[in-house]
Amino acid sequence: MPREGLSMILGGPQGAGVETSMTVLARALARRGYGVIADREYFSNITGRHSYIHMYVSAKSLPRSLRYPVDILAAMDAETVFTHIDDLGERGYVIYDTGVLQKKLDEIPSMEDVTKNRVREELRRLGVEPVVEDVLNFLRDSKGAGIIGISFADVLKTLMTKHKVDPRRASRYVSGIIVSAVAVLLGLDEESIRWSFSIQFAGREDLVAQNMDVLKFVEERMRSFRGVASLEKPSNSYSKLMVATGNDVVAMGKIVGGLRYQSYYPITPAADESFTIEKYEFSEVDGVSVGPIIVMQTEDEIAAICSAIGAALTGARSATATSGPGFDLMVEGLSWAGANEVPVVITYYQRGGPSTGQPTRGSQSDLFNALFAGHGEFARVVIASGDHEEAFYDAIEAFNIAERFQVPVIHLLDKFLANTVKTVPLPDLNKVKIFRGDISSGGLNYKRFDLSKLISPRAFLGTPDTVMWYAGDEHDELGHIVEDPENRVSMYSKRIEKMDLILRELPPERKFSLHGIDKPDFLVVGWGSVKGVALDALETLEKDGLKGAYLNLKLLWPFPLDDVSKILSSVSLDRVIAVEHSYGVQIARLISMGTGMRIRKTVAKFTGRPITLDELVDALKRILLNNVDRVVLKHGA
Amino acid sequence: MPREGLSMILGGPQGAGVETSMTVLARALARRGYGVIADREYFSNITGRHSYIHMYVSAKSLPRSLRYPVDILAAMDAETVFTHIDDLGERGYVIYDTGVLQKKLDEIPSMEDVTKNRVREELRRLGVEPVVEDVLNFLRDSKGAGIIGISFADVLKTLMTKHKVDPRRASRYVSGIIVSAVAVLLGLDEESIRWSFSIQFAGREDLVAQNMDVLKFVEERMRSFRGVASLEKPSNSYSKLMVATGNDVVAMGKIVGGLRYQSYYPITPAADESFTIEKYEFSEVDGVSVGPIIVMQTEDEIAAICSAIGAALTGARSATATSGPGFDLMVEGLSWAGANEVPVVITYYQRGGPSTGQPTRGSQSDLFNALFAGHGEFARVVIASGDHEEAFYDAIEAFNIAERFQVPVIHLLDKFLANTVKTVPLPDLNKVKIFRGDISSGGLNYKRFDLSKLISPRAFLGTPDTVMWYAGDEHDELGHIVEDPENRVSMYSKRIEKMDLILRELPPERKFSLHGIDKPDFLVVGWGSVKGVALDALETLEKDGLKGAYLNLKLLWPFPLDDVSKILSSVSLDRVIAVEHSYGVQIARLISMGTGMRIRKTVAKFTGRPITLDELVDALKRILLNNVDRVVLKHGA
Amino acid sequence: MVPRSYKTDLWIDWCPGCGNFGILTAVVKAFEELGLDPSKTVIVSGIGCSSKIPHFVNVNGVHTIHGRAIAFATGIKLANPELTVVVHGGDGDLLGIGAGHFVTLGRRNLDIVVIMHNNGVYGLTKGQASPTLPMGVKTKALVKPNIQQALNPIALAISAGYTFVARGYAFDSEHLKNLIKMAIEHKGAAFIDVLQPCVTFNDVFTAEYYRKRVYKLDEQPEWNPVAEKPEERVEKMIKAIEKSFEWGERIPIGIFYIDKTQSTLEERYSQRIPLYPSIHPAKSNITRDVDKPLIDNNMFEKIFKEYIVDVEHI
Amino acid sequence: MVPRSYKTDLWIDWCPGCGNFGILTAVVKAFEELGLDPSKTVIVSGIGCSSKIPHFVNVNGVHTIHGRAIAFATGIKLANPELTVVVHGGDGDLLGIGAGHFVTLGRRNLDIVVIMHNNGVYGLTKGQASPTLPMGVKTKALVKPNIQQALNPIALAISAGYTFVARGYAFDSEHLKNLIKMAIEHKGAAFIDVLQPCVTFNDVFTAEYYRKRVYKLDEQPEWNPVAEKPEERVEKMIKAIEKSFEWGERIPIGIFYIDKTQSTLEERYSQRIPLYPSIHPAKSNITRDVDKPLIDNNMFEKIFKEYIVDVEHI
Ligand SMILES: Cc1ncc(C[n+]2csc(CCOP(=O)(O)OP(=O)(O)O)c2C)c(N)n1
Ligand SMILES: Cc1ncc(C[n+]2csc(CCOP(=O)(O)OP(=O)(O)O)c2C)c(N)n1
Ligand code: SF4
Ligand code: SF4
Ligand SMILES: [Mg+2]
Ligand SMILES: [Mg+2]
Repeated sequence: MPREGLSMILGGPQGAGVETSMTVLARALARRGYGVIADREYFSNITGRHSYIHMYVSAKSLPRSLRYPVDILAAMDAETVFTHIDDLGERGYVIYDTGVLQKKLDEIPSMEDVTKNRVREELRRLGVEPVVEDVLNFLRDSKGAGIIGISFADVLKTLMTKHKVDPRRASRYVSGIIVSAVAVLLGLDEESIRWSFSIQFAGREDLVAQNMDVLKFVEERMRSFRGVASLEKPSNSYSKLMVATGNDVVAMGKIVGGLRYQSYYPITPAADESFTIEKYEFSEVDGVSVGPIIVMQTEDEIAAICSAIGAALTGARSATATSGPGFDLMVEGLSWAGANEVPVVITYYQRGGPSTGQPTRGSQSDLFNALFAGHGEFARVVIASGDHEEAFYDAIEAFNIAERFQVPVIHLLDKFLANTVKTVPLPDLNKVKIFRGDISSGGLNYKRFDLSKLISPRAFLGTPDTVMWYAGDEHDELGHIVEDPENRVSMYSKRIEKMDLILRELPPERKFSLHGIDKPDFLVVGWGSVKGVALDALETLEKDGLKGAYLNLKLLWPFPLDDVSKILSSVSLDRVIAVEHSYGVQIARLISMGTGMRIRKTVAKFTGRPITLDELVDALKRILLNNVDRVVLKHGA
Repeated sequence: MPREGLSMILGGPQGAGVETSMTVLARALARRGYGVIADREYFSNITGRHSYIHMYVSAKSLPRSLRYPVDILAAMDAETVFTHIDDLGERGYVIYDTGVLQKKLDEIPSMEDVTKNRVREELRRLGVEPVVEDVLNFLRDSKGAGIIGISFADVLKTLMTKHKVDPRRASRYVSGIIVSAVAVLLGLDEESIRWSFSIQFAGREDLVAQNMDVLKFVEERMRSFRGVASLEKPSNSYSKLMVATGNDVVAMGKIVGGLRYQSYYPITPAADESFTIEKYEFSEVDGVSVGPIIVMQTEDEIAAICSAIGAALTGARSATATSGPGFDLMVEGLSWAGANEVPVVITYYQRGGPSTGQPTRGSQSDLFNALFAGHGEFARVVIASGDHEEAFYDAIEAFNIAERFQVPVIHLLDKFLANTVKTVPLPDLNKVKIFRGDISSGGLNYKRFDLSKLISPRAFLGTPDTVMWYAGDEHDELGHIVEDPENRVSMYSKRIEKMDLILRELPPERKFSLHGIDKPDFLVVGWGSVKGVALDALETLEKDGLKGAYLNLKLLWPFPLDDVSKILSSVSLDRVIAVEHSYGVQIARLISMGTGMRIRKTVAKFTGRPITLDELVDALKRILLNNVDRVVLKHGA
Repeated sequence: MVPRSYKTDLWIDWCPGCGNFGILTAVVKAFEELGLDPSKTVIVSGIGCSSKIPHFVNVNGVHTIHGRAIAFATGIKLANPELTVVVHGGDGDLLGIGAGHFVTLGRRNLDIVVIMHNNGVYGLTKGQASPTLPMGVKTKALVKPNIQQALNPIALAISAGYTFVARGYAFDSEHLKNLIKMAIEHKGAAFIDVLQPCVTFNDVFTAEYYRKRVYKLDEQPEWNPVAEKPEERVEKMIKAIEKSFEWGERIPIGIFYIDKTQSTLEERYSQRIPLYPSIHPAKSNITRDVDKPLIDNNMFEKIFKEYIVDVEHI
Repeated sequence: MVPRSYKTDLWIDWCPGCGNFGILTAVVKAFEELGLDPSKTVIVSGIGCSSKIPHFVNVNGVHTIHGRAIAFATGIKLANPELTVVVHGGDGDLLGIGAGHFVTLGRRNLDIVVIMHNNGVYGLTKGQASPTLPMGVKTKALVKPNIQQALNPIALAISAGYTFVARGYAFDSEHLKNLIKMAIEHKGAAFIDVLQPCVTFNDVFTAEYYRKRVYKLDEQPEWNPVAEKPEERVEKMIKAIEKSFEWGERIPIGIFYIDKTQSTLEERYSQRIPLYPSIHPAKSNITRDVDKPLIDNNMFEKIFKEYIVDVEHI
């Protein structure tokens, strides 16, 4: 029977093409109206370590969370089989390369010792020999899995021969094998795959043809499995969908928002955003020029923030993008921006810390760094996005807030969002506005820091007949250094009082969104990448009669304490559960700081892997039904 | 009648010697058993801007707070007179240079326009001409002030002639005039002054003799005022006292604590600490070698923290000292230290922010920066000192905590402490212990991050027959990079769980001190430099029947929430008042975050000048008696 | 352009006799003679005594953080290439904490001028050794003689890729003014090392010291520091670096090196984006109909077509 | 000293064919031949593909943060001068984000060795241009050709004050090994620029490219890069810098410059503190009677006497 949705893992060594497999499949599925979400898990490594795609496809909706166990495990290599033994569900399918059937666990050097030892232990416990074949047999026997062996070598040899491809290039077609095998299982039509390949290999008809042959060869080898894991007809009604990572979506938002200067120093998982922007540094469409956007790779993150601030002073919408280690280096500049009321945007993608930590894994552990790093007191705004769609609009709104209130804005995201490919509806730009704030035309008597208003009208460096001064030192209305205590109090207060103004002026939908049941029995609180999985968990729990709501916090600073207090008061405090990808679940502490309400129930995950639906449902149940206080999640290889 | 205590301001242009006047006077007073506290106020400027010493001398105790109005205003120049018109108390004394009698306010270029305009306004309101003479007359008439003019030129000429000093060096003796005039008013004996000069100008007998002549010449010119402001016989029983700044005291503490590597990049108000340490980089006493301490001026603060961490890895007790802008740059390194469990100490002197802010003024606005800056979650300890004495012992304890628990420790101080000269009792080193924590002798199978203990025994780089690895990436027990999720959970948790251990193991006196009445009617809460003035305010208020206590928080992170909750619960929450040199009074937020108790009564000061006794007493009264919620203090030029 | 004085009327709080006064005079005179439009001119500085200079000049002033003036200036110049951007900083600012940015500007050849107030000390923090103070020298405020060696700013700048490298002396304002004018007129990254006596903390490298020693390269008939053709570059560079090691009884000031053969960063951007720099970030539209984004739904689909899938149900 | 293999048995996760393998071989061989005591040897690295190297060598390894290895190494070496300290970093690590520390080490002449893995790209972040990639070059992962110029690491190191400056080639391990040995034996700051093919991202400066072009300076009979006497310094430096601009059909490897005339930072400290370095921070007592501070009340008063006032009531 066709399924409503389907989970899979595509795994292989880094550099072997799992990412290509993902993109081709996701695009082909979208083409047919399916919703897709795909998380990329990879090491801080360029070639050889185990990487995998965890993907969910839905016929019913645009999916927003991942789930275990999976229906399909497509393995390019032996390591994938060993690593994911626990991840396959009942009656799932394993695609593997018959060439590795006899491979032993100990023959896999790229696998970390701790992992290897754990797997070895587990296999010993299960009474399974640490050999691929035995593991596959075990999966077949214990889970009723369909085990589908394909001789990769054989497929590739056939291909090489037919197309006279240099055998040294054979490995490039492995991704095609994975795409093909999955397509066959799902019963995906050939046309969608061909179309997707043709976008992937734009201008390389030969590659498209070769990969379509791979599909043919694979199909021949697994004919009996055609459509065994087919999906329902999609019920989505979108006529267009975007297939994009969070990095891409934010890049698009920034460009629509009027970005004109983007600085960056390469860092995972932020750098791809700047690459995307660079591709669109200048466009001519319908006779309209969009740009130029100067994308500047700086010598470090200090220069990234400082040059972005400099650019902002000229009136250009300016931003930088980074992750934790880079943000640390930006903090002194941020404090200058605060002191000088500069509208600059920092897109901050969290990854696993502390220090280099797990640079290619996800985390939400930098909340307090974003809120509080930087010496001295000054106004800043920190916003977070719950998913790709929010991120697009928030990327624009970040500039609006920055310019309206003349404050630095931190747009706090994470690696999960950055690297996750999703099907996203097209944005509606009619809903979008650009607010540039109070702009002055300057003149001879221009005072950049006019004390008569909370927001002093801003002229730009370069405004005709206008000069102005900026100083990190406390300054007078002209921007000259002044240490007088009364001026100090006025200027200092002016800058900080903007926080109240921001809280007053931003509409509720910019501060939070509340989802689920109207009068809930319990309330889940979170921010950022918790949203998708929390919403799906609520739906699942509702089926079990557990009626909850989800509070998605978007404006993290200034903290909307009144709204949050009100919402939290509607539920007994021990039915409030904070969820975060961190150890400390800082959002609970932030709420306590603002409202005095101490949330004691928490769900934490800090393996670097995203929270999946199954484990969150389970955790919430334990908390709600078994009165557990804290659950630490660990699912995912 | 002799006084119990006496306040004064000594003012003049930066570079003209007010600081020398202060030191000479303070030392002479200490010599006679008086207690002294002297705050230094100065601009971020080397020569010419207005600087002044605000000093309190006590015959009864070692004073711990400053107070307005003052009994003596000793002015080297006209600017001092104009700037401090409000500061003189009833029947106080003004010492001034008759050479500036006709000086007009508008003839003082070094005075900031905003200040000048304000003073002009005030004089207009008072109906006083903006001329020194008129201001002095006004002070005499309105406050009954004793106005004492000395022709500085005359004194100096007499001196030049007698000693054949080059007239271009005349300005060097102005500080002597101020010392002398104050000494005469106080009726201080000549011997103590001579002794103090002889220490100030060690090895320069000529200078001592010349300055003693200045004393003579000044005395001749103000004979009628001899002893008019005399102090009671001191009732202190100390036979030895230290006269030192906070910077010096911390330097001594660090040296006693076993400091062996100190890095720094020059920054106010931290750099003087490193200068003092450098003076004592190596000592030989009683055949014992103390040192060597390598004091390294690095190229920036990033190198300062990184090199200190490097030194710590070799087993040397290592530290760095900085203030806000420098700390911002250290944060990425701090996160590495957290990830690698490195015992390193950062002495963090807060100054006025944001950005360059008011670099020579005081503040407590960096609390959250110290607590939360740095990406990722890791254990750190933040301690604060309420006064010079605490700072000495805390400087030692910082190393003990760092090494016992293998964590970076931030010793959070401020400019007030750094630059304030105080009479301090000698420390008792019999009370001091050195805890180096669990040290391993390494060996072939050494594992730096042994997971079998919360605190893995530490071997040093260089330990014979031992090798080890450190990595900012998540690592295994050996220190090699590992991304395995289960190892991640163990290592990550191990590092953070130390916070609980620290809370359990540190004794209460390291966490806080509670002062004042046993069952108080109200509780003042603060940390750092609030202590002295808060304690004095409580004493004053007690005389008015207001019985309070002061909670001096010392361990700021991990936050001792249980202790604080308990203490706060003993008083109704609206009788709890948080006091801080900041706008936001973050300590209240920190308490709310930890305990859920929201303190709504606050006293804030953010002019960059220290809270004085008079204004704090007044503010507390308004809060306690008039039910005011927040008082912003502004006293001080 | 409304005429303004190039000096503000603020009180200048440098120590009497400080070399910075000479530099200020030269800057103001250079701006005046070039007739720079104050509203199109920006002085960007770091932190230090020297970095207070923007407040004293009546053009736009951006007084930033310690060591980062070049980074701020980079954003300002790229976002609005119409502006004349001059960076001022101390030797600590530019070669201590800021050395990384200093080196990087060389390899960008962005069209800005960097003027270094070289006083051998950290003035504003009270006289610690700066990276240009020679080893073993004990200036007034040092506890011990300087333990680190001096950098050679000229050699460093040339090695890093600056295309205009000169040295001036603070108290020869006329000569310095001319250097500044040439540096501003030069297209590309320009660096002027200005010997600047600090009367308060540097009692070794005093005005007296320099007065006796400085001599002008431009008065040496054989001195030609300009590389007009690519093949002259290495030779001129090497000569200039060699000359920069002359430091003792005689200290050369003037132009060490000019390279006219290199493209500027702005020029390279304009090769990528033809409208740049005439249309630039600070002067380009981002909205339509007052408050709507320039990009509408239709344009969005065209621009980002590679992300967009036309769904075809089958 | 217990004998150990100089290689760990970790799997090396560089791309097959990466130049880093050649460097690793040279390092291990050099350590072996010098018979370094692993427990007295420390490799300090930044972040990047190259910076993973400490994990593969069986001596102490400190894998730090991006760009700061030199700063960490400085603290390690000063606190325990008995250790042999070798820094490894990428070209981005050492000349991009770390350029300030790189320059500063030169003016300190601290006795450590810096080995730069020069692959023209930011390997670990997937192939962006590094500061050594020439302008206009478009390696695989770049969206547009490189818009910034290349630094000349050799010229920069010499200008900054390094006293040993050489270039090696990753796939000539034998030659590189010898350079590393000499650098370790040299007293003072040593720098080796290693040309390192990145098979994954740099499709321009490949092994093929270098193989055809590199030639050895040590095989040139007229080449003598050693300054034995102070008066030879400038001449040798200039020659070395000139040589460093040779980059095209022929690329010199080998020693560019050795300066034997400069004191090291450690030596200068020992002039101030005679017991140093034999007694040093990592090897000096801080306690007495197990847990009492070395300084007791009596010593305290003697050491800090200038702060202490004997109160004399009159
Ligand atoms: C990050 C940071 N570190 C340190 C300081 C303190 N600081 C202020 S000025 C200065 C150095 C001044 O020396 P220099 O750059 O040579 O300028 P000069 O005062 O000599 O003109 C320093 C270190 C700071 N403001 N910011
Ligand atoms: C502060 C900071 N910024 C950015 C990064 C991301 N990052 C990791 S490796 C790297 C550069 C690698 O290039 P290179 O130093 O040349 O070393 P390679 O990988 O080429 O050996 C960068 C920018 C980081 N880890 N820390
Ligand atoms: S300290 Fe030196 S550099 Fe600073 S203003 Fe005074 S003389 Fe000039
Ligand atoms: S990306 Fe390049 S430098 Fe990094 S391991 Fe691969 S080949 Fe080597
Ligand atoms: Mg200087
Ligand atoms: Mg590289």
